[in-house]
Amino acid sequence: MRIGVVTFPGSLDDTDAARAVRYAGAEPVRLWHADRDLRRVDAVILPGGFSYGDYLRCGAIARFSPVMAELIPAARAGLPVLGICNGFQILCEAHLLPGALTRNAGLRFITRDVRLTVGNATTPWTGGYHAGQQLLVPLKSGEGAYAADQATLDELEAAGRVVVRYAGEAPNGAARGIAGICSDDGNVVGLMPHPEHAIDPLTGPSADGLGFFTSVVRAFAGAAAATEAEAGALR
Amino acid sequence: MATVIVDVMLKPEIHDPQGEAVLGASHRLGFGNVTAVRQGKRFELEIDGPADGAALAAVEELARELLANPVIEEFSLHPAD
Amino acid sequence: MATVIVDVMLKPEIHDPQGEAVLGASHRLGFGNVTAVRQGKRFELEIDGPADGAALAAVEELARELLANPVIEEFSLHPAD
Amino acid sequence: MSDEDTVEVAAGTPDRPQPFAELGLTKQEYEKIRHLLGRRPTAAELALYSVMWSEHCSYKSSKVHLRQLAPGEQQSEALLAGIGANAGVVDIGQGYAVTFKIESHNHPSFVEPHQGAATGVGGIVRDILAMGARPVAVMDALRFGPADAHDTARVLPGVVSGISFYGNCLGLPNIGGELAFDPCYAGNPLVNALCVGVMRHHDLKAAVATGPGNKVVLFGSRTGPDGVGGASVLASATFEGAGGEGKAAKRPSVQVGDPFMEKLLVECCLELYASGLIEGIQDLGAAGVACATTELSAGGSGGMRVTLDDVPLRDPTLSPAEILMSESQERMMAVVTPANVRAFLEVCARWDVEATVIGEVTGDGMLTMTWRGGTVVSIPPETAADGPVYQRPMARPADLDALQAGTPDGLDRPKDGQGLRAALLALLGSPDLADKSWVTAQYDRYVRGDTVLAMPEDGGLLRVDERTNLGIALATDGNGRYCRLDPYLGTRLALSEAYRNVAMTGARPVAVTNCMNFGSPEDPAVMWQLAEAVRGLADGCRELGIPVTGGNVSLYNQTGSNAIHPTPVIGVLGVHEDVRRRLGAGFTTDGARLVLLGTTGEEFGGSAWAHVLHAHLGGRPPAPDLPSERRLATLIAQAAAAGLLSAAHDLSDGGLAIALAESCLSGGRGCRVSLNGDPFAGLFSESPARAVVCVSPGREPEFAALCEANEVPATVLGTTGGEALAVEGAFDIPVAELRKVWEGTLPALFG
Ligand SMILES: Nc1ncnc2c1ncn2[C@@H]1O[C@H](COP(=O)(O)OP(=O)(O)O)[C@@H](O)[C@H]1O
Ligand SMILES: [Mg+2]
Repeated sequence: MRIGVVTFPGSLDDTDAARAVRYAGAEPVRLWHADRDLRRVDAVILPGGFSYGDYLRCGAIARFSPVMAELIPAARAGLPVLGICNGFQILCEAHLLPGALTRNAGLRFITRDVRLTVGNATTPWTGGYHAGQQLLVPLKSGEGAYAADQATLDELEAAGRVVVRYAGEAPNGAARGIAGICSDDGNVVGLMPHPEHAIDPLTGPSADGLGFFTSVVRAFAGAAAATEAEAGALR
Repeated sequence: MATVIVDVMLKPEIHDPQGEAVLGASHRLGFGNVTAVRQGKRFELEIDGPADGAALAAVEELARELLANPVIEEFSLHPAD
Repeated sequence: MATVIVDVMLKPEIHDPQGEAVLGASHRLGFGNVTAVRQGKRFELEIDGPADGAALAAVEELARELLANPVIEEFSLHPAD
Repeated sequence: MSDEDTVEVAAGTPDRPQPFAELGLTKQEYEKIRHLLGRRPTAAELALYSVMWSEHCSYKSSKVHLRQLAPGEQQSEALLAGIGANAGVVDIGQGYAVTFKIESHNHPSFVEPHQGAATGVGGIVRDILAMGARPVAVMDALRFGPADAHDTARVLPGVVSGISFYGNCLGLPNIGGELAFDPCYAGNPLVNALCVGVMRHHDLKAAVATGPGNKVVLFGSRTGPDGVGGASVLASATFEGAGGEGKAAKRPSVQVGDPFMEKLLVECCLELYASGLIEGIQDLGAAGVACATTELSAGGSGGMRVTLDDVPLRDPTLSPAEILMSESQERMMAVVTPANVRAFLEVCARWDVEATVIGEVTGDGMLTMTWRGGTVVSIPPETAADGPVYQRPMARPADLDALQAGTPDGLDRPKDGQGLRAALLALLGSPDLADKSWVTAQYDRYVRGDTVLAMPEDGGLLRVDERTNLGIALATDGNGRYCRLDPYLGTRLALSEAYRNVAMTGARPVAVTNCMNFGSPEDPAVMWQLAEAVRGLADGCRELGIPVTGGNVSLYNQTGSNAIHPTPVIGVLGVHEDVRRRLGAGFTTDGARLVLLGTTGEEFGGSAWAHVLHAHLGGRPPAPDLPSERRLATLIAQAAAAGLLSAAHDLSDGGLAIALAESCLSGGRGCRVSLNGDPFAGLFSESPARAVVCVSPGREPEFAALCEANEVPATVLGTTGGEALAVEGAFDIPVAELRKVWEGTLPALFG
């Protein structure tokens, strides 16, 4: 499986996302913000960082890059996309996910290992977890408080689109403790904590985050097998 | 050459921790009669040519597209005086 | 009850990378006739009582003490209309 | 016609008065410039010499002392580049080289804490980048006035947010540092930033301009009026009011950092290096274009010709002198062959980095600059690069005898278990020893995915190679109180503590960097302190067998006649052969045997106990013991490699009491220990060369044998486990109570 990792000017965790892809047994493919080209990848990760310095608003400028012009329709058509931290912010700015990420309640940047509860284990990025599972993953952001109007929040909850939630009090003031959400049909997932920094206890607090990457690999293998079976039936 | 100001504020229903922090600090500094604070952004844009209707319409589009996030923010604009 | 606006901008001689980033993005989005952007802060303060001379003087002191960093920023204030 | 002060004009107007004093030059220095040039300098030349000969750039007061730091032969084996380069470079094996350096940004951080600290990080990162390395981590050593002082509440949060903003946005993990408070730093906070970079041996770059005909390229941010306050006197003096005044009014002394541009610059440079497009490179730090052009040409084969009109400006009103002095951030200068210029510019364009050819290398030995057709600089570059050297008067501080005589021996000591318990909690909750998460939680420690250890561990540890698990460890330490009592011993103590902290991870210490923070060199007492500190560092490194690879001197850290404590901050780099074998400080298992390594004496001079409980500073600091440090480090490295230990934590401020408390807190479990002899000395003495370790179950005999083989005294203290830190016959403190005291302090002070 080929998973694209986009590098915007100011992307920082792109190497780490690529490493996580490798650990999960897939091939990372580097995508460049200025190219209108997804290089025929099977999924895309928008990594963490400070794209365009996060000047103006996090993700606001990256949203207009040429690569996003390709990604937005592809995501709408079902391509699995994972936005981590800055990537989540970009997905919200691009309206692939509802709501926005706002300044942390304490107004300071926070690096902390946080416990998350999996709320939706049916997306391509979380299929390997089970609902209710607890994960220990680093959070590191200054504008990580998820915000949306009440109607949107209600709708997200009703549709089971809260993918991960902070266990206990949200460290950044996120509405309803939301750490990550998904699109209507689940293929686009965004979250503030960094699963790619929890793939090996040597360099992270746990290996709990690896499941995001192995999940998508499994989902892809499953889909490929299904296509294969279909093709076989046709033959 | 003209200057256009774009003010961007969080929508009233969106929580504004910065404004709250300023309010708290104001009270600690003894400015008790400040009762609420909202903090937003102010952009000063210099444009080629006069700030006529067409120019303001263009800035408005820029504000809607880029300067403000309609999900959480609202904006207003006016030529600088 | 009245509202006072405090605008805080970087002093003109201070480098404003944020404004430059916004300028660059504006050009990429096709807004070529924007020639310069400065980004600052806007505060909306609600105060008890009218925005009279005394109240404005108090807000001015607050702006100098808290809202603006006199080393790199300057501010102006006016009652909201 | 230009009214610029050209070389011609200068030759014709020898008597025009020049504002050398306002630019910080003495009459003698000004005369020397006139003598070197055989005429009066132009305004631009005067600006150039004034910044190049400033204390900051020329090291004119410290140079005579720093010579002692030149490494001896057995220290320099692993050195690929040493003092004098932008940063020293050390061979760490497997074809990798590491470069690291610590630098101060003290004064700017007092004026504007956020931007001052941010640009401090930016500056040191460019130093590392200029060596050809990829910057991989930063650290910050911070010192402020009293924790509860009003101004500390302004300076500290601003400094921390500045470091956080710049380092995080740049994508460099922060893996450690220091935080200390003392009244002597009120008005003179110390903000020292360290950066470390990694490269392959052949990537090493030099800051030289060679090859006549090669092009000089300036790239990165545009040049603005940042930090050219001083140059404005030139404008007014030269033009005598002819439009000069209004212009001179608006020159900021504050530089604003743009970490996003720096990130682009880093990636752009690394791509330029990898493509082989660079002959020589220099970062622009203090003294900007003046310094980069002078040093590149002085280090190279010939001269350089620069067209100042071609420097891209953010403010078109800048004069040549101001362009030369501007401290605008995020700029680099490269020497490129004509054939490569096009490819060079293409790489820059790909990264959205503006790049401009501003001159070329010549063979005439002169640094020449033109502006609007006239020649405004024409000097032999080495005359500016090699500044004056002063042998300033030194004198032992007049109050030192009295200070040393006022020993802590007479201070009231705790008399019983309750008293010891109270003393431990008072120390643990004191701002210097309390939990630093308020600060460190604002720093990204995870980015780049190679951070194996970071705060609150003794040393930061990074993986360098994912395949072989080779790694590097780093720590910085300094102790102003010890150095105030005895700068020679205090510096050796700072060195030994940083060395020990690195060793605790299981790494082998290999090299040293330093930042010398002192008061005014014009005060003979301060000069004596500086000389003693440098002597201590030189002797210490020789005894440890490791070289000093570089550093930085920051003088004039004083308000009126009150100088800061002499505060050398020492950074030590270690090599870890297998980061999977790293040791942390936390007690992570129950029932493990706890062993104290080293020898405990009665050493309370300058101690945390005397400071926190009695506000006392007097006597002599502990006696450093570098041979014992060496043996301890060897022991830990061997034991870690053999898997004999599950934790190691060095003893420093607050002695065994604080070390045990920290290990309990970090591992989330208690321990039970018994002490022979006087429990007060056992708990609070600060004798160096000591550590506590947790021995892996079943490996006790092996470890005991290893201690013996290395001649490291080992005393069994007790075992880990339980809910409390328990000292037999003295006290029990629940870990939860320790935590409340330890974690509460900084949030209560800073929100
Ligand atoms: N300003 C800072 N920035 C980053 N890390 C810091 C800072 N201050 C302290 N730390 C980290 O906090 C931990 C405790 O610091 P300290 O008690 O000074 O360590 P030690 O006594 O081992 O030198 C260390 O990991 C240190 O690196
Ligand atoms: Mg230590």
